[in-house]
Amino acid sequence: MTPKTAAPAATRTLNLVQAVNEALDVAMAKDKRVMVLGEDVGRNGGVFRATEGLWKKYGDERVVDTPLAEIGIMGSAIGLAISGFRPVAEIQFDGFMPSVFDQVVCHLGRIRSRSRGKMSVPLVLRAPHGGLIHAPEHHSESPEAYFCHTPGIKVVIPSTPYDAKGLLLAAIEDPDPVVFFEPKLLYRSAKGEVPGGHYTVDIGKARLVKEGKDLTLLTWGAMTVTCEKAAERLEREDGASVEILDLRTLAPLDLDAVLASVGKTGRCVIAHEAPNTGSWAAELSALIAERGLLRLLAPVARVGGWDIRMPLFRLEQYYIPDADRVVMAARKTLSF
Amino acid sequence: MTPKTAAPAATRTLNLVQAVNEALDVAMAKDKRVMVLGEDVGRNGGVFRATEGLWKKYGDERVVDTPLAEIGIMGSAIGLAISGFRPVAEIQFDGFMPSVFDQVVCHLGRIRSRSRGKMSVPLVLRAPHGGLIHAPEHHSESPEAYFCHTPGIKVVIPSTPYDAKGLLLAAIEDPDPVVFFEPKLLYRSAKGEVPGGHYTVDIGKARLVKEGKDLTLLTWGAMTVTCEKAAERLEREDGASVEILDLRTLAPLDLDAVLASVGKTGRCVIAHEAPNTGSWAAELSALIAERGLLRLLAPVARVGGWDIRMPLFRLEQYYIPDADRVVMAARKTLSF
Amino acid sequence: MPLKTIASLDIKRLEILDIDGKADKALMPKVSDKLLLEMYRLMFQIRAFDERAILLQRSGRLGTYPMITGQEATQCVPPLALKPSDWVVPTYRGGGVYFARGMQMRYGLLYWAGDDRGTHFPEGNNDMIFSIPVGTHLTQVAGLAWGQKLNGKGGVAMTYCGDGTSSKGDLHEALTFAGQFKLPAIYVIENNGWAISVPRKRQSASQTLAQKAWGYGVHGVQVDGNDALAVYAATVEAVARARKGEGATLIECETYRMGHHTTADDATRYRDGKDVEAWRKKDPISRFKKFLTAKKLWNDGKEKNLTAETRSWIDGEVKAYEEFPAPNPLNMFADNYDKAPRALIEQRAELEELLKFKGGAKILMELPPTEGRFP
Amino acid sequence: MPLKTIASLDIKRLEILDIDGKADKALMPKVSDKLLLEMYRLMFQIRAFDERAILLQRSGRLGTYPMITGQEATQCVPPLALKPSDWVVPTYRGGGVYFARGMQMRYGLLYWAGDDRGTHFPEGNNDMIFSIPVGTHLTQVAGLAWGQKLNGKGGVAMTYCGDGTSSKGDLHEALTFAGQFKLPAIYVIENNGWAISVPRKRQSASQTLAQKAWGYGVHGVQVDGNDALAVYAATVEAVARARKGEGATLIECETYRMGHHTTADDATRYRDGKDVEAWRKKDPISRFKKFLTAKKLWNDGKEKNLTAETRSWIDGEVKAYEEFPAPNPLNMFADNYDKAPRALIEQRAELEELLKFKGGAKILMELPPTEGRFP
Ligand SMILES: Cc1ncc(C[n+]2csc(CCOP(=O)(O)OP(=O)(O)O)c2C)c(N)n1
Ligand SMILES: Cc1ncc(C[n+]2csc(CCOP(=O)(O)OP(=O)(O)O)c2C)c(N)n1
Ligand SMILES: [Mg+2]
Ligand SMILES: [Mg+2]
Repeated sequence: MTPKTAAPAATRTLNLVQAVNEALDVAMAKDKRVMVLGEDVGRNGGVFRATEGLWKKYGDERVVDTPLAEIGIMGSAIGLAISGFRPVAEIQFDGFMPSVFDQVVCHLGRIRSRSRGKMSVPLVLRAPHGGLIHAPEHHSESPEAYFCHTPGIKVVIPSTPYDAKGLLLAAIEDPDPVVFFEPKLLYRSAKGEVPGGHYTVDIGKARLVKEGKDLTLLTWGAMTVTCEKAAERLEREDGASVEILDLRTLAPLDLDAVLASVGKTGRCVIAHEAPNTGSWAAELSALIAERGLLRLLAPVARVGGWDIRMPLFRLEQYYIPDADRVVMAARKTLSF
Repeated sequence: MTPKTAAPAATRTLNLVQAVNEALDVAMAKDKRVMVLGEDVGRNGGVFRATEGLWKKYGDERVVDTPLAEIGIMGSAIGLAISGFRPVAEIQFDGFMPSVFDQVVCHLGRIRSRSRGKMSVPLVLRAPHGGLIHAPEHHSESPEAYFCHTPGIKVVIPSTPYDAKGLLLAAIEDPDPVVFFEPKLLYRSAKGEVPGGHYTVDIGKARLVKEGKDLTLLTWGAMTVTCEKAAERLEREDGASVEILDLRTLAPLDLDAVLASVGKTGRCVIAHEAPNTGSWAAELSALIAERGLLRLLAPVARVGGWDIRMPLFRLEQYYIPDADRVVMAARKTLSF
Repeated sequence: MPLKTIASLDIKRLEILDIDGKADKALMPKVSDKLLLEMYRLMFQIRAFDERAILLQRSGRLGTYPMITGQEATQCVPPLALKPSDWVVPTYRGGGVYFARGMQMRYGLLYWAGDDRGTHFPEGNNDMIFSIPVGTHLTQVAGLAWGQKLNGKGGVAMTYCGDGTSSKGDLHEALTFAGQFKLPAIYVIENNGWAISVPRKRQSASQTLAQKAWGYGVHGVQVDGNDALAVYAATVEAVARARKGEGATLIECETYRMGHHTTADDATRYRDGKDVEAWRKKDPISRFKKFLTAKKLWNDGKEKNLTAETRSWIDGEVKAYEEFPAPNPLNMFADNYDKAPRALIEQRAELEELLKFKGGAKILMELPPTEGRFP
Repeated sequence: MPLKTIASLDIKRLEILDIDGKADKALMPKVSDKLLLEMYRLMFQIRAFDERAILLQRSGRLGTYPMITGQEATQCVPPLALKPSDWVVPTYRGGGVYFARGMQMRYGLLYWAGDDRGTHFPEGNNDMIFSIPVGTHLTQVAGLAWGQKLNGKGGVAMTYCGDGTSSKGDLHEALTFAGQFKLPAIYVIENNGWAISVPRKRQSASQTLAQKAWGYGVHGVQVDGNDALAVYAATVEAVARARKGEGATLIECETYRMGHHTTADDATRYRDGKDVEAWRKKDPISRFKKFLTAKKLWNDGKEKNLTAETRSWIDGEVKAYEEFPAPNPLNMFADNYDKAPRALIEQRAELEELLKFKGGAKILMELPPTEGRFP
């Protein structure tokens, strides 16, 4: 969690979307090759205001409102990255990412090896992530598993303003493509101290949210906050000592941190928002049991979305796991 | 494995692509609503000859050579299915399926619930699957994990001519969308007895390839044949008694069969062709350990493709697991 | 460099009613007084409905809502050229289209309140809920039109997409199929000048959107989308072409989004009030009212009655909407498959367990009855 | 119905050289004798190379191979209007394009033998390997052209796609970007009449493919793709337009696929030999040879020398190709990331273990040295 490059003194309290915005600003000021492109990212500053002010500051050429064409956004960003630019492409909502899967699966992570190292694709694909903001269908999705199964790309998802800024700067400077998810529920609700200026948070390192001895809650994105609520209850009501690990980077996975924590507690609940079957939680559950079978005191439990289309928002709180569901699963795991 | 509807006496030896072709023929003869559409499926009979003869027999209206546009194929098939037809859409190679993910993830499995049961999408999406035929990049992919993580659709992959015909007929008659993978390595190499006329094999039921006591090989597609070779060696050289389960249907999973087999043997190796991380094998490994932890005598082992772009075909046999790799993993598991 | 011309095309624009409500006799389509009055009623009522919906949203009684203000002609008129058995697939900005198809607007409100039960269309109508990922319905509608063609009963399929959406590859593949298979399809591009904050001229360098049709062997035409008569005439012609088996039509309706993109948007961030004012002069409703008044089909008395009628109709719809009981959470498991697989049966039981954990054993009794088929 | 015309579009077709090799003086582009001879050499040699490649495939010494026979003018000529620093992205049917860009053909053979080391272009060239999923490169090339524009050095990006591929939505989104941002891009649609077994007329109902350009504010033109001079003139004009910042061009080159789709295909299953014969009369090479001969630039002696030269060149390339040692299996792990993550380090070790399991401990010594960067 300590910045790679020492952070200037001046730290302020920012929310997550402000931290994202500041990271983009710092990156663009530092490196002329950095561009922002997507739908409504320019004059409008993005539908969540993540790119607010950048168009005024850096102009039409570096902050580009594109036509409404995601394949065009993704493909041209790949071409720009190959040309030596550092495009940060935004897909307006997680639910519209499937339209770029073709570019992502067939090309994004393959171009370096296909070109035998002659080409690289140093771009960032930003998108909001997850539910619970009372949005329409396709605006509350968690498609990370599709990306994590795809070789050659990195998948990052911060849950604090500090990590959002540091990881986005690291992603923009990363020589390989990074899919950067932003938990939209936390855009405004997550506030925290954020240093001004430039600093990075290492991609590939999980964040130990809190230490504990009896149970590991493994999570990412907005679910991290849900797990904090659940842990607080479990400690109060059950006297359990709960450790929380926020993966921050899904791929490449910080397997050492995961195995160390579960090796210590022997019990693990994985909480996430995606349809549970075939999710990234499946890979985690599999790895934990494959690599630490003898240290498991209870089966790993997965708490995720149901294997159905997420209902419209009146019922979304019954689809996405809440603290109650995490607590229920934790109790079963603790009493196994 | 017994046909739901008694099969006529006349059985012949067919290879897998002939079985697929016969299933399409039987379905089209039986039900006027069945249509075949895709690239080169008409006059040319499909690049693998899976639709050979159908265009002559059923004509332009029911066997349609489409423009080269996969979104158009997938989307119009959805519209046709909603209209009451039974489209069987072909995507020419597994590696071109990402271009239809948008339709698959956003719509295919959601329309029934989105319309609150008023609409259904009874279509079959056929595609060849897997590698080892010395084809160019994107012609040897195993994208099943992307589909298995997507709610509302079924995913089927036969490994014998008998199952290919019976499962394809079941898929065409299924009231919900079915993604039907055909192991292209087995198109001609897999031969077997196939009854003439109409019969179905239940979707959602695994096939017990052979019984065994010491180890379960869990697999699907062309890898089933690889597992048979490996099992034969393990029994001869190691005196191990190996059980092989061919899933046949990946989603919905035949969890009872999986847990029964691994519950009995206590040891399991899962063999498949896809990049291993985040694969369907991860879901299986997770489920086995989550539901049968106390019956496991060794960690579940996954043998899959490496987490990289599959190299061009000179090296594909080192990318896709062969019998040696399965044997190596099995020995570690047996001696754990 | 000089070379020989091998193909030529003129893109035509249809305008019938000028902004003073004068109709060009030569272009006037056949339309009964009754239908003219119906056009006016639909446009008038949906605008009033929109205004109420916005108030509901502002007062926290409705979720994010996409208003159609200014686009009433483009939305309410084309459905009048269709039969219930013809397919219609609007966009999320489709309140006027569904209204013209006879939908009870309480369901529209329910949908935008985040309730799946809001997806509810009149029995016997071939209506479909819009696709939120814009453009993804366009190839599906090619399939619906294909189905109509194969059924051989002269049915057609009509759909809408916005000017922004016209940039999606989906339109290209849909029109490729529509042209190649001569499908009875009508694609209406509702060019309202904006894709959220992106103006039409930054969306595509094409002079018109209608001319895109030419690249697919599809008939293309641009109409004044604020002119109900022009929209009607163009639609009637397209529908006739489709029914006769002469293929698909792309109609670009040039209109203007008078409001924000949705209630969640603030258009003042990116557009100049002057443009909005300029377009207000071209308002489809006032223009049409002048036309009806000149024709002696309309007067202040009738306007007063319609206003009153409309208010009570809206009151009724809002009341009906707000009287819907909260949905049973277990509903979400219904109708995902014809037969729910084992995993869903387990998961639904898990949700029941959660509900009990939250509300105690008797909670399941207290919840409203479940709806839909399960397993 | 009568209405006013708001846009008039026409599509021109360029032909300069007739099938008897007579050139239309008025249309003749500026081109040096040296360049004319170079055009001929490239077309002549790539055809001979193709013939040899097919023989190699038939005798099991090469994998599936996509020949370009009949399309030599469309492939070999456009690159001659470009600089090495301009981007070029052909399709898998791009042997002639890469050859004209100066690629050593031994690498082309190596690629089609399934060896990743076949992806190898001349130093300093901005060449890119084609995309096997057709059309998926088109938006990437928009990005490459965008990069050229931002670099402000007058560079351009040229790419190819087939008539079949023109149906993919990718082209729509690529041209939307190319038109909207006035990108220095040249999109060549290589219309060879077939998409495997699907003839051009069943691919799209559009009269020409060139006219699709008008839907994007992109300049469009059709040329006789078997006429090297017309192809050259059209390309030079498009490149000039791009360098001047006047935007993108779509060039439809109408040619014909004389051979099977690939060596894995059997065209006799779906097409009539008569068409092939009709097109043989329009052969780009013999036509161009007549032209050169009339210009006294060519004669039988020169032809004889070129034939001999070509044979020994091909022999050399084939020999060089076949002398490549088998690749080290461990190569596949190189260059997947700038820094390989832990999982790949584990997996590579597992492959080493497998190799030892197969070949014994010393096998790793016996394998050829690994290539590429790892970790
Ligand atoms: C594929 C996709 N990308 C982005 C969005 C987000 N979005 C919703 S509406 C909209 C603008 C649509 O503009 P237009 O097509 O002109 O329709 P209008 O809103 O003007 O009716 C965008 C970008 C979406 N819904 N789907
Ligand atoms: C997206 C995608 N779909 C299908 C294929 C299979 N395929 C390979 S070549 C081809 C036909 C291409 O025709 P065209 O674009 O005209 O190019 P040509 O082969 O004639 O040069 C098809 C369908 C593919 N490679 N990619
Ligand atoms: Mg619009
Ligand atoms: Mg072609």
